[in-house]
Amino acid sequence: MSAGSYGWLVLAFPLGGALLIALGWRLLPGRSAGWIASGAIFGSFLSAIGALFALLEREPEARAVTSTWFSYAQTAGLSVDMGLLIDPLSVFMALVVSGVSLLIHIYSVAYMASDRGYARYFAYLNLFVFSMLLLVLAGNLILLTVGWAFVGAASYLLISFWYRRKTATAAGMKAFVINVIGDVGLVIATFLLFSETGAVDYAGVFDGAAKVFEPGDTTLVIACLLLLVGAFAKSAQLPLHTWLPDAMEGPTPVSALIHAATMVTAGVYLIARTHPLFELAPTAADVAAIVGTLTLLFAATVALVATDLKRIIAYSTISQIGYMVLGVSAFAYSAGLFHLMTHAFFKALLFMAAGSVIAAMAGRQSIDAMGGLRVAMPLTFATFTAGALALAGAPLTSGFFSKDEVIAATLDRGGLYTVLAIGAYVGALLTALYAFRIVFRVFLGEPVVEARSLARGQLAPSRHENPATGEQEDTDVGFPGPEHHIAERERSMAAPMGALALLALLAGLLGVPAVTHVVDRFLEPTFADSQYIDQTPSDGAAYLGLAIGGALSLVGIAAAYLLYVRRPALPLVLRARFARTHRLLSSRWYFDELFDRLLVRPTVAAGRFGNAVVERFLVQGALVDGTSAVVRAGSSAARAAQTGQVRAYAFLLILGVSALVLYFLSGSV
Amino acid sequence: MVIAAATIAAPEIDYAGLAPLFATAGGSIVVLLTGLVRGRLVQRVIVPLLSAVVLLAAIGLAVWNWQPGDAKPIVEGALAIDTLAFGMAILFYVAGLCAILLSLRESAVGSVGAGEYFALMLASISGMTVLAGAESLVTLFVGLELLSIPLYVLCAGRLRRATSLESGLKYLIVGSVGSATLLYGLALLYGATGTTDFGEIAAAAGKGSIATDSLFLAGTALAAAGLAFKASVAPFHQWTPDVYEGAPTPITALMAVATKAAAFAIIVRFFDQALIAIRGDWAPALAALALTTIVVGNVGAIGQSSLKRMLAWSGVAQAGYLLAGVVVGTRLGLQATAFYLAAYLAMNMAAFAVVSARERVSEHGDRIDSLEGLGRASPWLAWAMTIAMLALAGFPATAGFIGKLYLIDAAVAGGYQWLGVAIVVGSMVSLAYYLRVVAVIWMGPGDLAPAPATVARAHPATGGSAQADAAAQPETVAVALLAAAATVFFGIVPAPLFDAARDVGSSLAGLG
Amino acid sequence: MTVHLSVVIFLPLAAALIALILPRRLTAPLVFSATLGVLGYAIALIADFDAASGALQYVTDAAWISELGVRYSLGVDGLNLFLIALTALLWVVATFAASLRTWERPRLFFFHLALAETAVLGAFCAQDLILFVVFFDLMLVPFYFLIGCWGDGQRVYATTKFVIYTLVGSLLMLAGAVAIGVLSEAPDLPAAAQALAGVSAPGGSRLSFSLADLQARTLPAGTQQWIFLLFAAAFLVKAPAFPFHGWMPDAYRATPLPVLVLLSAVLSKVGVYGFLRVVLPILPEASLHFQDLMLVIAVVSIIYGSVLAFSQDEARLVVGYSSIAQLGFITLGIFSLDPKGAQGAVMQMVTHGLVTAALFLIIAALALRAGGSESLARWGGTALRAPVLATLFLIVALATLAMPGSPNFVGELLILFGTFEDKLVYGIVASVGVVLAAVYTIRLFQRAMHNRVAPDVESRDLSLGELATLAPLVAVIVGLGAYPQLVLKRSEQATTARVEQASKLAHRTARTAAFNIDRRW
Amino acid sequence: MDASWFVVLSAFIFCIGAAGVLTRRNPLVILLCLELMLNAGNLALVSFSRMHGSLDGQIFALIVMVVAACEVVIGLGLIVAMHRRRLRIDVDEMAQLRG
Repeated sequence: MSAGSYGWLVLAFPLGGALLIALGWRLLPGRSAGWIASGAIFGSFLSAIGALFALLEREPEARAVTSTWFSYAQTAGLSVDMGLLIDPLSVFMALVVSGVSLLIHIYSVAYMASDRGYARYFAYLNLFVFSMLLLVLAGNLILLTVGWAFVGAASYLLISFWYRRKTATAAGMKAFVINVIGDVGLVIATFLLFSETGAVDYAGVFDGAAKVFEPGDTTLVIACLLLLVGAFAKSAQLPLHTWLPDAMEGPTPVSALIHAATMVTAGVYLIARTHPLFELAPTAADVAAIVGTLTLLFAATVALVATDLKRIIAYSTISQIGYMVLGVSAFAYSAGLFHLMTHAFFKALLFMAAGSVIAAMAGRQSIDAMGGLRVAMPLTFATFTAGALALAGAPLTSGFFSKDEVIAATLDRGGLYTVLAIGAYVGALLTALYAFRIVFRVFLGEPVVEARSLARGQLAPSRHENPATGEQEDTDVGFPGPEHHIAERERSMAAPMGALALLALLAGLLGVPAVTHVVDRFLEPTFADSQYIDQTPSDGAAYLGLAIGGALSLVGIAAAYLLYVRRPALPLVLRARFARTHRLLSSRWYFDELFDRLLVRPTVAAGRFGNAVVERFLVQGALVDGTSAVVRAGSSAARAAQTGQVRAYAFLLILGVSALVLYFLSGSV
Repeated sequence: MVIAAATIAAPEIDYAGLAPLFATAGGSIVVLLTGLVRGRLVQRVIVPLLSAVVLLAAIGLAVWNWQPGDAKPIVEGALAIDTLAFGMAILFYVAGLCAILLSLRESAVGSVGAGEYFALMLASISGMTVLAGAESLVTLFVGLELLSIPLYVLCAGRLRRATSLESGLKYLIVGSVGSATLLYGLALLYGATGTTDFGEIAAAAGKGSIATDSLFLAGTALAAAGLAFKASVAPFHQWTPDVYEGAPTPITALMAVATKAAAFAIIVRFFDQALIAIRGDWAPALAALALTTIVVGNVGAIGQSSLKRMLAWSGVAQAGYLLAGVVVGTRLGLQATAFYLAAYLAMNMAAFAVVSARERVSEHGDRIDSLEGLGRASPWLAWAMTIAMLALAGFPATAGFIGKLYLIDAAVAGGYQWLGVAIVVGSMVSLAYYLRVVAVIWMGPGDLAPAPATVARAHPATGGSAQADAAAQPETVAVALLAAAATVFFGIVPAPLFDAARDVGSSLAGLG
Repeated sequence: MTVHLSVVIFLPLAAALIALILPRRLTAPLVFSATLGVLGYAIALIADFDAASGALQYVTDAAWISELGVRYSLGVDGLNLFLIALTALLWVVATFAASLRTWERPRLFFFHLALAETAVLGAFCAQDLILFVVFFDLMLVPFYFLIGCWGDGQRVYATTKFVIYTLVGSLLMLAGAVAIGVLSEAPDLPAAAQALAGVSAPGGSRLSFSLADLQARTLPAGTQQWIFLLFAAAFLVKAPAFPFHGWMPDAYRATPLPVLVLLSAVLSKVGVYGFLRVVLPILPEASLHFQDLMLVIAVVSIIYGSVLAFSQDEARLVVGYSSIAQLGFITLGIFSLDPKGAQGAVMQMVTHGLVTAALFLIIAALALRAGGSESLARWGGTALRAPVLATLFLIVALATLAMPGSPNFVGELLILFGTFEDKLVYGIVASVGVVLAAVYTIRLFQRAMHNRVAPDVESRDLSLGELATLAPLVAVIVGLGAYPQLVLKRSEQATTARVEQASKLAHRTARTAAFNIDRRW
Repeated sequence: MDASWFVVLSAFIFCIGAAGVLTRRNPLVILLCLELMLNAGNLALVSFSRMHGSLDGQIFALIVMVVAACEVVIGLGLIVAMHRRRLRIDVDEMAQLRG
């Protein structure tokens, strides 16, 4: 079977699964919906592997297969095909997406088991996977935009999955709107590219761009910046990141799948996919790199002080994506994508473990309320620590190799990028710090009530309140808490966590500098046209980078140990010492407030103004009432003249006569 | 002397051409005499029947005389027997028939006396016939007065009602002022040209010298005013609402339709035949009058509570539209005017028939409230009125729409685009009062002011069960339905009317 | 010369007339089957349509008012094909939805409903300017009664306002139409000669209003401009566009929902359709001259409509104002004077019709569940017990906000592409409208479906009847989303032909060989 | 002899009549004034016919006299009818119909 048909299969399975569950949701007993969904994903994972081998059979330079099904929209010079592009990059993404999704599906089968919206959940989840795969396999910018929007919609649905919660629906709204902003950027960019190159399919655009633009062309830069708007909105880069922490309102596996492992990395994929353009517009690439660095620093600082377990991880996700963006915009594509993959592993793992913890805490998410869970949930503890090590980039873990490869490559570019690389190192230090802040505060220390009762074997009593606002939960719809299950008791949760833990620790071995180049070599055909393809840092430089990175992470971990285990009082002292800084960080640099003031309130005010003033006074008042008033005035005048007095009539008559006579006589003289 | 006397040849008379006129004039005398016979049968049946027969005969004769092209006038060139005359005559006769049908249950008939009532009606109609055919100043004046004087009486026909008398006397006084003005104008024209014959006047006007003769122009102005008065063109319109409201409804209907048609017939003949040479002088003046009329009529009609009054005002507005057809002074304009007059007959007759049907059973008289809930009570009348109103407003699929289209077309083609737009704008304003009527019929009280739904709910018409009245006066309902049907029919299949209009257009050779 | 087109156009009216004399219980079924017949015909039309030719097909052409050169000429091309289909489909849906309720004076109600379909079909098919005007005005009559007799609230006020507003426009259009017919000169012989010819030929072929002839003739630019304004007034009021939408809120409040479906989904299209059918081909210079004015109106409508849409509390008005925004997009596409834009406009006309209709049906269903209230404040939490409704609503909502993958997206994409071509700034501003659309649509969806259950909401899933009305629409929406080419392929030829002249002019002035960013900004 | 004097005279009479119509409130007087206006027309006609030496004008004048008579008769009739109904014989009183 050809790579193309494998590609279609990859899409067909999750879509089929989604439809099957959506239509048959009444009939599906127990956990069957979950297993159907997982099966569908497994199918598409296998098809992805099939596509992989189908590609490997071919010559390296022939490893870009386009497969067109039908003509989607073809009119007035615009021609969009319903077509896929199967090349190493897309297959790589498809593998990561479907693989991680598979594990998370399996995890969810148990985790969501007691949720009211079980079938709905898996229908959405499959729909999401379909959209994500469509995004990565799409053969042209329009179809990419379609997938782009579909993942946005799916993410919206899953964020506001527990839609009886105000917080959840609000978060969904926020995420959706910001995503739409991204879509618009994408569309305009697509137009600019189309109007110049006359094509929307990748090959056509890239070839055309190479012909039309000389490097640094204004239009191209603008187009690339608009692409970045899309990328940043999806990948929660500054300043479009505010939706991601709120997105944690969704079920934890969703956070793991969509808001950590797959969707949020779409921006990275986009930049990598359109790298020929960015290489022609280095300015845009620099912008991306700078934003990436700023984001990774910003998010890391926030993660340092945040107390909501899931939000900390969310910020770390933002930060890690910053690394990826930095990598791909430093033209170290395979490094960036390698980090994308490893991040998918350990971040998904972290969220799974967090989900287990939150279940154990009966829905409480604040790490202040946690402690000493190590004894009660050993598996969760072990896996979480594995994830944290990878996140912190502790030597020999996956994060260690991937992240430091990115930084090394950045450093290698020199110039501006040296500065960025230093920033990235600082970020690495902070990462290690906050990663282990979680570990130490949640799992070590004095066991809290829940921990102890769990150790005695019973779950904590369920609290029907929204941890975010404390409002009473509407129990009609499921919500996080005792409805959910913990890893220690569910094999189908433990298994994927274990698997991911291994991956998180060992996946780095795929890309040990100078030893293994699996990822690089596989991705090479896609980036063969890049002028930076050979400019990988020398092994020495790479190892130096690794050393620095490893050292920093160890320092960070040590610091965390000092702060949160040895001297628990110290953080409070620091907080008191740097109160203003702490407030700045804990209120997330006031980004939400900023947008509220800048965008939301003005629009609402405009709406009120329109209703109260424009509608009433201009549209109704002036146009409608005004006209009718004029007419009415005329009629009352005409009728006032109609006095009923014969003599008045005769008078007017004679007046009219004399007027006529005068007119005619004036004609004569 | 004797020899001389012997040589005097008796004037040969074209009896055929005069036949319709003879029919109506003679008919009126016969009816008058028949009316002297006492007895319910005679009064209630024979007399109306007789007058109806007379009119039918007249129609037949007119059709028999139908002869497109510019026919030579008879009676020493005083009376035209062309299609314009006969076309209009047919309109008068049809209107007369409708009026007779509407009069069957009219109280005025009783108070005036059937014979007198119908005789006067026929007399007035023969006056119209003369007027429509007048090709000399004398016949013009005679026709006009023969038309008016019986109407003065008829308007006052409801002797028991002060308003009726009032309308009669008002009409008489203001009307006489109008005709006096006209007469003086005619006198001046005669003085300027030395002839009373339109043909010769046209010839005289053709000579450049006269175009600046103040005597001639003053005469034209005065005559124009007098004629405009009859056509109720603003600012000579003020008698219209009062007279229409006070007069017995059938008479109002006759005036609204036939008098207006007669007036426009003579206006067309006077301006487009006798004075076509100095069109440059009178066209702008008439255009201004048309504009004024459109504005005044439409705004005046808004918010009227009496239907007859509202129709009177709208009639003023319609006169403005019609005038546009005269202003352009083209054959197209003439055709458009003729067409619209025919359409106008149908639309207005339907409306007036419904009004008279309602005012007899509803305690609201001819007030708009009398139509409330008509949609449920008697759908036939409701539909007739609805069609009439929509047609007057110029909705498509009615003769009114095509008539307006024709007029606008004529105006634009004649270089009076702004007049075309004025017609359109007038129709917009007219929606306000026409739709109000429809709203009252179907949707309860038509107060355009916002009102809560509970108030707006429709309830059956007050005063007498409506089914009863629909059944009790079949002839009225018949008139309404036939007129409405004609309105719709000619709105969808206008070809016959267009042919007739083209024949009428062919009657004035002078037009380009 | 094909008769069947006329037969189909007048089929509903005929059925209704027959129904008037039949017993009451037969009325709805009879009219409904008539609409079904029309729908079947429309589908056959789509199947049989020859996409390759941009020419008129299934032409009917007979003299109607020979004096005025008005002809009864109908025809189908890519431009109106899908609008006819839309009309047919929505009338089936609306008639069915209406037959689920009981009306007082049902015969009259369905008579007007059917008359309306005949009029709308006629307006879409008319190939003679006057005939178009005739049907355009005729449409008002049934809706006047439908709102005034069977509406709620201030129905008389609302319907009078609606009709006067619209007729003011269309009467001006009538004047404009006559002016076009009279003043336009045939390419070869001048007007004077024509007038003479007309006089000499009593057949009265002095003028012609056939759109084809008019397109061939030429009008002096000055004349074109005032005529253009007359037409623009008519169509903008009909759409409605800001600030000519004064009738909209009242009319929307008063109209019974099954009728509102048609009013909002179909009637609004006739106006913008008129731009493509009449204005652009016949008044190209004027269209170019007023391009910026129209674009500004369009953009303002988009922004204004969107902003108001999300500050409304009445669900109807949310959709109402969103329609203002959507029609702004359509106008934008048309007056981008670019084939892409026009294509997008055609696409958007169809899809907006579909989603609006669906939205109103959903609102009807929701109001039923919220104790008759259509106020967002008193809605909420319906989703749980009504998953099917929730799903359909979601699909419709996403389509409404033109999410990529929905047919609306294809429309908006083409519109924006067309606009960007020469008028980038307008395009950018319009894109803001896209974002706002997401805001108000999601708001509507959430307020209805999510959050806590409102006190007097008792949530239950769609009844079979409701499903039967809603499902076909959603199916079509999804289908077009997957294969928009169905529409684009058939409409391309005709649409491009309509804008050809204007866009030639536009591009002669604006187009430069190489792309130049400064020109666009 | 020049006819213009007669014309001027007739014009004066016409204006006097008109003035009377406008100023007087008694319908009888108004009728007289109307007669005046009509007769002004007659005078003009006759003098013109003399001027042109054609008889048309005089014939016209005769007809007008008849017409005038009819009008007056009708007027008187109406006034009588009003008197019967005890209505004030005053044109300013008859203003029921207005607006």
